Amino acid sequence: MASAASPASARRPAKLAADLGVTALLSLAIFGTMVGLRTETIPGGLELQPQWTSALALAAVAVVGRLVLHLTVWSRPEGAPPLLPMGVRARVEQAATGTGKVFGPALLVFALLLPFLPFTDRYILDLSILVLTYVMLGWGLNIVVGLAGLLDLGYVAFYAVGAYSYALLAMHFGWSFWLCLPLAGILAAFWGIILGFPVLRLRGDYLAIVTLAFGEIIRIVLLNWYWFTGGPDGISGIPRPSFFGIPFDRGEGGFADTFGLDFSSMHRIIFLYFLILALALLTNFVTMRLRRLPIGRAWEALREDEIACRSLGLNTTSVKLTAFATGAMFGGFAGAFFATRQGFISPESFTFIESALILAIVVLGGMGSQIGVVIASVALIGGFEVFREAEDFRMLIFGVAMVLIMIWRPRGLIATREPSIFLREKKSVSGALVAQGEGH
Amino acid sequence: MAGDALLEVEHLTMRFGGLTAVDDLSFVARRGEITALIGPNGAGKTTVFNCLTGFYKPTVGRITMHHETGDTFLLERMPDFQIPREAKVARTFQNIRLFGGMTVLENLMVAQHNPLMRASGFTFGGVLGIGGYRAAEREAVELAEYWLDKAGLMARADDAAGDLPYGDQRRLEIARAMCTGPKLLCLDEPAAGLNPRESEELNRLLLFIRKERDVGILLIEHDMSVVMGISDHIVVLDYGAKIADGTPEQIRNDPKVIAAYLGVEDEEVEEVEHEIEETAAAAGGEGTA
Amino acid sequence: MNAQPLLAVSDVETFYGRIQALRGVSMEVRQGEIVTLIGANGAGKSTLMMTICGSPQARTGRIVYDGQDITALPTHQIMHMGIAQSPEGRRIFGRMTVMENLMIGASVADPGHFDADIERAFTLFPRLKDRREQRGGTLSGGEQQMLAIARALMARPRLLLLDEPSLGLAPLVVKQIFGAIRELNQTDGLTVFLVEQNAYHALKLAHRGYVMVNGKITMSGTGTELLAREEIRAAYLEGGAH
Amino acid sequence: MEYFVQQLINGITLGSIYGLIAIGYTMVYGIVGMINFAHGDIFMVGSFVSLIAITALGLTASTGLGLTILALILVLIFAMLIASVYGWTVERIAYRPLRGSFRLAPLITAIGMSIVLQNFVQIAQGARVKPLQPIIQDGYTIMRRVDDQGEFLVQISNMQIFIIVLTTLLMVVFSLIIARTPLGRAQRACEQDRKMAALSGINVDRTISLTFVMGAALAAVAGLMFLLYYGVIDFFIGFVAGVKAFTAAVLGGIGSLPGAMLGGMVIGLIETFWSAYFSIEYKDVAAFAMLALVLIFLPQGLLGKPEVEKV
Repeated sequence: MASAASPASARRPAKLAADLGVTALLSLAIFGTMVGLRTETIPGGLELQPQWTSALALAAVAVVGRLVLHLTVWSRPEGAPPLLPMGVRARVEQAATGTGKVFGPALLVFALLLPFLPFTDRYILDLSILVLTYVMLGWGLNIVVGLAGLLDLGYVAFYAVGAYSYALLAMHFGWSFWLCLPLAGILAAFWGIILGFPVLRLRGDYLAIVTLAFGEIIRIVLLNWYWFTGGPDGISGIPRPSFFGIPFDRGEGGFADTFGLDFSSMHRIIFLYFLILALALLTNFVTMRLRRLPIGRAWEALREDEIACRSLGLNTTSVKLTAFATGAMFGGFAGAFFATRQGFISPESFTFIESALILAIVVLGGMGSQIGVVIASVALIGGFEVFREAEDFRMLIFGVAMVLIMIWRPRGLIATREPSIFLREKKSVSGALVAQGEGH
Repeated sequence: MAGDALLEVEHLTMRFGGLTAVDDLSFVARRGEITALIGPNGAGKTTVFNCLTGFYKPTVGRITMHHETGDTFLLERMPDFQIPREAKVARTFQNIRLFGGMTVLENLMVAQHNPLMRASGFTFGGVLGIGGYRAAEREAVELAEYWLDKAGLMARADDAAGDLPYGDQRRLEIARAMCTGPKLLCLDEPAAGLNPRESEELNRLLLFIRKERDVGILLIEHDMSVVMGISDHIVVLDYGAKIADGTPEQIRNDPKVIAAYLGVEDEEVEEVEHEIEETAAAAGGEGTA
Repeated sequence: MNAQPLLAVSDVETFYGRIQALRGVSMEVRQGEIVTLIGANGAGKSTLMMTICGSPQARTGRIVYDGQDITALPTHQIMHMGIAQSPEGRRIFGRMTVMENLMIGASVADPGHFDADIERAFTLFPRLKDRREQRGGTLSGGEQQMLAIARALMARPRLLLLDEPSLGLAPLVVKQIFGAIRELNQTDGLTVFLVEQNAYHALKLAHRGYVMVNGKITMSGTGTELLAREEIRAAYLEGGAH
Repeated sequence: MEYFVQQLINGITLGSIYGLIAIGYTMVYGIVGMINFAHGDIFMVGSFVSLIAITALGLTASTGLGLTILALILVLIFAMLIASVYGWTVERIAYRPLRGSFRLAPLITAIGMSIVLQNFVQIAQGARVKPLQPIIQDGYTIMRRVDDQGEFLVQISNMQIFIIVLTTLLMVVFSLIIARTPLGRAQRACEQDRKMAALSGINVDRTISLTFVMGAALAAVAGLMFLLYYGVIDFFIGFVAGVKAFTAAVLGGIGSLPGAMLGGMVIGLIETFWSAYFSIEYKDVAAFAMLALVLIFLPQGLLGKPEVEKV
């Protein structure tokens, strides 16, 4: 963690005191205003409710925290072994990637068995479904951001297109989930191409901001196109999925009845769980497959160096478009799943913060790393649930975690890259060498 | 076929705002020959390359590529990615542009993107595992292995390209360009920063390409001593304009070229040479410091 | 000869990422000298210049300037100690006027000297005076080079680092610039460390020279000594001359 | 016609606010090449700090004119100061450690910081909207039309005059700072070539910090204006205003100060006229679509410089 205050000088007491003094002043300015003086609405206007103790306490925490950092992390002389010895760090990294071969299948087996484990209850299954949805979205976005290096801040738009496509098709035409699912994916991919075509010539950051704008446009349209989308009220009563035509309801012809089971509302949850697991695995399978095909290599080459790609005869526009459309398609699948699971959708589920969350999963996991996405989804979504009690604070904690993890590991948790083809021996590529799509 | 005009550059001019980087340049590169484009730093050599390969659109001029089939391509009218694909012109870059995070083999596979794309049924066949993609991929790996062997990189095939030493990266970039199946190979300062051993390896690779393959090579080089050994034909640029064009022998003795390289004016050349001779003679007796 | 050199570089190794650019370089520049470093493109000459200025910092070795270890100092602090550089590629602030470029150069100097320094710069390079309100990006290559040197001089350095001042310039302009360097050295006693690819002029101008090949210093000696060496002539002169 | 003039005045007022926020984006983008996603939230913080200060001073519409002006100046300075502290701290915590790291990392921390600021304010000040009674009232009628549909007045309120005058003033002051002072020169130098700036002895880190501070101060002014003009704020106003202001910065040509102001005006006008003549619901769509169109057809923006691709 770089600090402009050079460690050696900060260890001198005078410098340290000055540094802490500045910290104290700044944190008093920050907390003293915003926390120390709370505005409350009273009849006829506003009044201030002083909360000096909280403000002072927060400022004190900031000063003490900085002191502790000075005495520990920042005061270690240069070249001193890092807190986590290099060996351990390397081993952890190795474990994360090297054991990927074991870890991945083990995780898969666990995922397959999860609904039948003794401790699994409805809450855990619901949470797992949520995590898997984000795994799938993360994998979808990973194609765009991680492989092709195109920064997309509006991914949620395709999620929304998928969800609304399914909801509208199923409600108006009564088509089954299995028919609507591919259609939702195709429509999302179609929108990916429509939106992608004009903007893909833009440089990285501009692309990011335009995709953000498109995401917002789609949300605003959903919000205001009342007769078509139901506006802010959303669409409710979306058909629930059936087990290939057999509904999950009580009574004759239902799932329980057909298979001679006692009716349980868990059946549907378990089905939904396997459904999203299958969809996520499909995403993963296709992505892994594509990586070994010319198109996948072209995506990665594009991330590494667009100019070199053009000099080798790659039509970078179509390479970008395919990445954009493929990612959008999986977003569309996930959206259709979301709609059928919830039974109700509204524009509120498709805000920018959703896009940011998915992007955070991809980047924190380590761009381009499939297993990283899983770890990051479990950590972020699971972590989010852990702080469920602290309702008000969990977004705050989430934001702080995002900042800290990024500073700690700017390249994400798993930064190594697996080659797509090898002659004799498969060697992982160190993350330091892998480009991140630097803007072109 | 050697000796036919492969690339014809006519009246090429490139201006950036008020600056004329290339000024009315005309020359011809022939099949089966190494043509060197030389000149002091900042003479406009790389700009010529960028015009040839479509990264810049020239202000004035025509660039024609002749295939032995009789097909001709006007490069200044083609989008950059079609130039390697259709006109079969491949290039390398002054500041090496490899896909650093991909392995050496992957780099060579990306170079064969277009044929592989067709073989994979534009991905659809490939995903489903139908069509002749497997065979095509095997062939592509074979071609990659061929060039890896020629570039002396066989042992590094599975290492990340960004991990290779400088000289290996240079040769890999050339091997990658060759994997696109070019008829004209444009090399931008391939010898820059190489040590003598690496230079030697590079020269071997270039001479092999010229001898074994029916392609022309166009070479930008700053360092004349490198160029003299391997070129068949040299074009000298200074301030964006051509100041000489001929065989290495002719170029070596052209006073204009000497002047450009020494950074002195034409009339001073003899004086300077004389001076150097004298200092050398004076110092010769003392030995070296 | 002073007991202590103004600048002493010892066993410096510099890396760009994983690529090692300098492999144990040692050299020195004494007060009042013009020292030149010659070598081929990519030999690491500019890297040495930049390493002296702390950008990038040397991974191993020591750089001592005026008795102080500057190896680990941030660039802007080093520049405040009386070192100025006219870097490779000139790096003119293209969207600023000539005057503004010079003002930036004077950032580290005492503002009291500003007028006198501007006067000196314009006397040295009268062309710049005519173009004082013109944007840096619109100048010709030679004018930009003059501006880069003038900008470095505005810092009132004790040690001036010049990276390829002759690059891409017409012979007459090169002569002019080298003349200016000589004049600064002789009249103001300015110490100059000059990186050049065109060995001839540089060696004629310098008191001493170093030759760099692949990140290492391979030869050193006085300008005339080096000019006479067979290897130098072979590498830098004969390619063009014979 | 009268309706048009009225909308023009409204649009310019809104555009001033966007423009002031946009300057912060454009300066930061120019100098470190990152989208400071948290900048919109600094604007929101500035707005809240203004609200706190106004409440603390007990400023109301019945306060005398002289006192109101004096108090507003105090509020303004206070808000600029505190917002600057926020801006500086955000840069220091979330961006500086990642300088030189790969490009996505600071963007993610910026999004993280944006979430942190929003939720911090939400927790500290409550989630409900904060209303403020109007402080500056009245205005002038500059056009008047009576026809069979009744009377139509074109008015410019004192509030609008205040906003437009203050914006103009700040633009002049900041342009002078950028054009004439050593700090401004250092900023422009860092923007063009950070390495060369350091080689000229400029403390690049400090210059970047000061850029964040300047951007934050202007955002705080915009925050105060927004508060006074609309009379309600909540912790979420930073996001939409931020995205639009960034749009404005890109539209005007990123890195260009007058461009940011011009972009702000264009976005403000598009939004106002779109609401007035078409549909208020789709005003944001119009603004964002404008951004996409400009980027596609004029990637360097209205006043930006085209970039030559380096090969």
